[in-house]
Amino acid sequence: MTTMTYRQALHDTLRAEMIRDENVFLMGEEIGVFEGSYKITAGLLAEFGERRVRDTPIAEEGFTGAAIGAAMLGLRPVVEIMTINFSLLALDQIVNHAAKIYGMFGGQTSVPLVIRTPGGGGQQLGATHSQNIELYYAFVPGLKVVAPSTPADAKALLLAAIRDDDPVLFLENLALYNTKGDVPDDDTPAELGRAKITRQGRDLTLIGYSRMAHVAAQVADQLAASEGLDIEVVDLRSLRPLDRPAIIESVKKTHAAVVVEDDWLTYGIGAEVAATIADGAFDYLDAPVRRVAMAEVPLPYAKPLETAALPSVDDVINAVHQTLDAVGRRHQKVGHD
Amino acid sequence: MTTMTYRQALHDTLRAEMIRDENVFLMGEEIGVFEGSYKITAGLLAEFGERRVRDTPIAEEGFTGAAIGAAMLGLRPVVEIMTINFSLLALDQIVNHAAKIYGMFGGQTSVPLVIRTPGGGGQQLGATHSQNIELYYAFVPGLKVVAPSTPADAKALLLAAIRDDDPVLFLENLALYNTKGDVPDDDTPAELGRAKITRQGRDLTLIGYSRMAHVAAQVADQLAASEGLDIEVVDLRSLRPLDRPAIIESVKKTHAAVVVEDDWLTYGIGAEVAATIADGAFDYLDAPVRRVAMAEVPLPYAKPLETAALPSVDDVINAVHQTLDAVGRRHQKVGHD
Amino acid sequence: MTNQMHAPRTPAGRAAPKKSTRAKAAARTPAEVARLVGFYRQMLLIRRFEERTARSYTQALIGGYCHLNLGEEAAVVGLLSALSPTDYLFTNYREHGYAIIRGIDPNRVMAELYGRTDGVSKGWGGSMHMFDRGHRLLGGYGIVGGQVPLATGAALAIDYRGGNEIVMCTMGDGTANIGAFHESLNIAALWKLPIVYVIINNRLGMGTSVERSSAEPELFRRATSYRMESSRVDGLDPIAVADASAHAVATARDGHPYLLEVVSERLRGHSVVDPAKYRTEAEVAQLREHDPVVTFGARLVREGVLDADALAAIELEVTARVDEAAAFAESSPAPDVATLFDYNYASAVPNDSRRLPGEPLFEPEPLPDPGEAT
Amino acid sequence: MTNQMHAPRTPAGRAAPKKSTRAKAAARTPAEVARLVGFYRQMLLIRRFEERTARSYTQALIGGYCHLNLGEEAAVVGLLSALSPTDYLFTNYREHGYAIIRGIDPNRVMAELYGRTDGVSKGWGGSMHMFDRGHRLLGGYGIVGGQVPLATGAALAIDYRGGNEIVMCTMGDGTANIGAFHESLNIAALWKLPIVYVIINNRLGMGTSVERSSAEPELFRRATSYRMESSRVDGLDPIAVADASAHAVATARDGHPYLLEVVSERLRGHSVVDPAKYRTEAEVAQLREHDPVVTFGARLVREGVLDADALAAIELEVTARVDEAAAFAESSPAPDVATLFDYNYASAVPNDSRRLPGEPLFEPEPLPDPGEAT
Ligand SMILES: Cc1ncc(C[n+]2csc(CCOP(=O)(O)OP(=O)(O)O)c2C)c(N)n1
Ligand SMILES: Cc1ncc(C[n+]2csc(CCOP(=O)(O)OP(=O)(O)O)c2C)c(N)n1
Ligand SMILES: [Mg+2]
Ligand SMILES: [Mg+2]
Repeated sequence: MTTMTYRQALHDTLRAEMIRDENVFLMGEEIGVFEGSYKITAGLLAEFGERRVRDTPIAEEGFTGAAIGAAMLGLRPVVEIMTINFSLLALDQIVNHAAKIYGMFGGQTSVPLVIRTPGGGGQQLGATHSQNIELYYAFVPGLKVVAPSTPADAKALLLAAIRDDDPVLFLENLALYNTKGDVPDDDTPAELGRAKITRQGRDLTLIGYSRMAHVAAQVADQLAASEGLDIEVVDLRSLRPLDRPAIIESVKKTHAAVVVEDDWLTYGIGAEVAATIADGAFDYLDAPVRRVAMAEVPLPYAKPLETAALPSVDDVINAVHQTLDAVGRRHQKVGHD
Repeated sequence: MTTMTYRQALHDTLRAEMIRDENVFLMGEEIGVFEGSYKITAGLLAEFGERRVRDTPIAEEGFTGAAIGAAMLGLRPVVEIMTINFSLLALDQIVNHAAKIYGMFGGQTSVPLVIRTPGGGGQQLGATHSQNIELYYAFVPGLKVVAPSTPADAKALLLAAIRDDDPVLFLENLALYNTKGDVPDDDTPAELGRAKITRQGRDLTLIGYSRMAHVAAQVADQLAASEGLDIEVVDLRSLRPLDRPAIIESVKKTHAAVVVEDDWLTYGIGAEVAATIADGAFDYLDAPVRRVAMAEVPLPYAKPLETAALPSVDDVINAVHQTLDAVGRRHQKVGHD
Repeated sequence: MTNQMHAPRTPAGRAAPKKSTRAKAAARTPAEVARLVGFYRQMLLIRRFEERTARSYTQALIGGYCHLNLGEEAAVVGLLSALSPTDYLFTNYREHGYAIIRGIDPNRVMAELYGRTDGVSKGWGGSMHMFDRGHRLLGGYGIVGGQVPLATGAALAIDYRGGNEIVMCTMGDGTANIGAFHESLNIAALWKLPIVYVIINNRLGMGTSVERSSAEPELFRRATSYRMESSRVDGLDPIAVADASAHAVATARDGHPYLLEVVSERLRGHSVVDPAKYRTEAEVAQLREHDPVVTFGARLVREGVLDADALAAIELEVTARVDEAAAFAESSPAPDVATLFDYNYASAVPNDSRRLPGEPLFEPEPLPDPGEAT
Repeated sequence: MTNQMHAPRTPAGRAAPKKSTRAKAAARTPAEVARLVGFYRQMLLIRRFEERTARSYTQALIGGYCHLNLGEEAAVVGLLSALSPTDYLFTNYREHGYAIIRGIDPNRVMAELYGRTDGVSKGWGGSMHMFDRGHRLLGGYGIVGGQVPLATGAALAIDYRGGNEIVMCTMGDGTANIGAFHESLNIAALWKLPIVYVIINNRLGMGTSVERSSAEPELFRRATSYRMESSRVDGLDPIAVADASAHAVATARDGHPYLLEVVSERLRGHSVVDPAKYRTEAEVAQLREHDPVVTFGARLVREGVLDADALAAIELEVTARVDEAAAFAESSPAPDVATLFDYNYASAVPNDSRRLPGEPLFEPEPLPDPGEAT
């Protein structure tokens, strides 16, 4: 175990995988000379040279597509798209090509590609630079989508993504890069497609991923301390496939759930999570599943507006209280428990 | 009232709006000399000339962006993107620009733009040409998204979309172009943002949009005839904004719902509809909301595989039966009714 | 570096038909003769295959969109003659001819059109998505321009590994206007990738002429934006195309990307169902006159390479081959519905959705006991 | 049609500093003198404004990303000198200088940086998204290349209406490699739109040199792909830029799109927080030596247009202006949270979501009576 930042975990894992496998190489804007917009790739150009750390022109579609083509020939490119907002420019290559090539050609060629990209918000970057559009990838069969929330998961999921034979969208988060945590020293990959119960509890299930998994954990800790509430926290980790069994099992135990996401509410990731719970745990749920999500506006620059539009710890706490109230109201009315 | 095809209704409405307002003009690939891939614009080049019916190069991002820019100066471009699959290439312009410009600049300029594009599937067009990705637009604040299912709605919603000051994604459907219906002769626009109850009923609510609104209606008719079931049908018509009150009101009456969509299930449009119902009608719902949706694969070319992957009338009937069974099981158990 | 025309320009923006110097030579070695006859046989095979495809489409044995290589036979045959078996080919949705000439069994190509398990893509791809790993045909692609970044990446992989193969990437004239074209050519030139980009300029993208879609209709000139070598060749002459292709391939093998524009014809509509009403009768008549299969056959007869009997024999042989392909396709089984989820992922993953549209997400369970449930 | 260099090439790919012929003339009319002094004052205003911006950013009065025009003052001033008030300007995220020189009150520009209601974009846009309908500045845009199709469409609208305005669309050198650039220039040339595309070639996109990102680093040459006129000019000389801009604008007003490459400098890092470690000390020293504000000021003194007192007076005036802007910005109110949903849509629509993150989708209702409910 070593304590390190999320950034360091990503950096070290990329480096280790490049040493382990000659087929692994990096592509993206400003990852070499500039050392990465968020410095994940710092030092790697100096160590591995231009062949394996490729600064690309500003051409998201072109270089992402080139990475897909290289993967078709068996290389294992790890692409950095500077932020997920810019990935819209590469979407045709990702959705119409990376995700389709294995199936559309009858399984003749796989696309062992990783696309790393940070989402985020709350940095006053304005409407076009603050979107959380992981939904666009999570929706697409043929892709795998993971979203680590801790340095340990950043490592374990990145190992798994690089070694996987399918295209993996690896969602990072601007606000997590400097967060710290313990990281195992061995290089055991995580299993893609699995959520993790990061805190056991019986009163309510809080579900999040990426930064919102932190917020969920924070809320759970706070409410345990202040009110003795026993909240279970599910970190989704994988958005595609979605680990429905883990979610349902938790809610069958707690009978109530709140989903925390920092994308827009309507049609957001939380919609599927809520729909899944309402279906699979129908007879166990004692109150509607609450979703705490971003206000549905193009995120404004001005700090007070931005703050108001993004979900906060207090918003989640309110939602938990209101959900538990709703449970209580129903118990009173129906009279059981 | 005149009986005409969905195609004819679109054609006639475009023509009428071009006559009415000099600022309305058409842009897109093959809409002029070729008369439109699906012949919606047939004859319009001859009538209005190249200034108002513009064949574009194959450059979805470039010409869609140009239409946005023209709309910023007050024109009312109606863009045709040949199928929704190709709109991925224009997504940055639509999501990062058309949808953001009004808010990001503090309301200084609106973008009165319509993007017409057909979705579909079931035509053996293969994985990249058979996607239903209206979700990508429905998710985005700043856009309005409509999806008419009948010739009358095609007319009324297109009138509303062209006259609206915001960017509207107008979703057509390959399989609907030849369907017929009565169309009012006057040019009263629909109100954007409203669903429509196309059939009243008390036993269960069936919810669909675009082609699936037809399938829903067909199922309701069939089950009324064969089993005397009294099914209510909601045609969403607007995907953004989503008409939550209409949906909830219906389910509060029927206590059960099935959503029919031909996009992929996980994270699809139906996820939000189901989550909305499970929240807003929590205490009224007697069984989980069933979603009938496309199988989660890149749609294969071979006919038997394609047919198996797409939702059919029989699939919906099964889902209705199973949902009513589930309602019955719960009534038995709880003992009320 | 040069950007040159291999053929004189005409106002219409395409090269005038031109006899290759080699073909004009009177005395030919047996190898030369065999090459010419081989070209003709291949061109005729594409012609008859595509005619058969059109018929089967009309009979509803083939579905989806269906685009034919009719008129482009000389281009296809000439281009592929310069490739080694280890080279890679990326192309678009108008690729049946490429698949056959690349060496894939026509039976399997036709079976793909019919959507059968013996198809090159096992019935998953259809007309627009032929793929064969063994023959290094890395796909027909239906999204205009979609193949261009992919092909560039394949060339990157070759370069990365220090291989001697090259990539050929074909596209239509209309494709030169899409962003991916620009981004890819810049990357290839910047990184000196072993790739030949080929524009098959049949002067139409669906119904739009190259002059109405490209501000510089001499498309090979676009290479100057990337300091890339380029040229234009008459695509109705298989020998001229073969020579130009050989030069382009050699340049690429030397580590310099190349842009080759092949000025060609599209004999029919954009796809089988397009009646091409936007063409005048005079244009159609001219197309027939320039028909590359007919003119090349006539030239070989004129130049004494083939006689009428030999022509007829080739016709018979090719027709039989195509009939066999159609028969094979018809008898090949359609994919079983049980295989629908076979190609979700190359490596298995837990919680993958394998639900048919009629199936519930969760199987009904016994209802919980209310006392225990809450 | 010509594609020409207005300045000699150097191996580094940028024009060598060159004195404009006009500036060299000894006797100047008062109007000429006023123009030169005006250029200097404007350049200095950008300089001091951006320095102040950097300071306020460091003091956390400004958030987000923040890109400065330091080093590009001559380019900005020269370019905009050729525009009429009715012309339109589209630019990118590095646009504070453009906003000010376009005539927008610096107070409002600074207020936007501070995210206040008096900001040009009412605090919604920030550093990257300045917009002012009245001054026809139709946006700074944060997505690289995003403004290029939009500007093309604005030119289309002018053409559609038969107006006499033109559009100027500026972008960086790195932007010339993105698909939207290619698609837009082709469309503009094809449709003969009144637009001037300007590439501010500061030789870097973040930390990547133009030679490492563009296979043809002389970016103005890319216009040949679209039969578009183009040229390159020394962007450290405001007079040379003004002349080149005037020519480009006149060409556009005549219905011919134009591509103008302005070879410039970026004095600091990509954004305020970038220490630009990838630059050598020698490079930095050279940058300082070429500093356009300093060299232009020195030249005006040398040529007798200004003396030390006049320079100092301008300095005082400009500094006061910038101080005022900062004071104004600081005192302008931040937007009220109640306005969060004010700009969801230009025309109201039923069922629009106006929910804060902590609010439920549905307000709790009385529970239904079980008997009635089912
Ligand atoms: C991105 C995209 N836009 C539009 C289409 C529809 N489309 C299919 S083929 C075609 C014309 C292509 O013309 P060209 O590149 O000249 O190739 P050709 O068909 O002539 O061989 C178009 C517009 C598409 N498949 N993909
Ligand atoms: C599509 C997209 N990709 C990447 C970025 C991140 N980015 C912002 S500025 C920039 C460099 C742009 O360089 P250039 O065009 O030369 O303009 P300059 O900053 O030098 O003025 C990059 C890569 C972005 N904003 N948008
Ligand atoms: Mg063509
Ligand atoms: Mg630059």
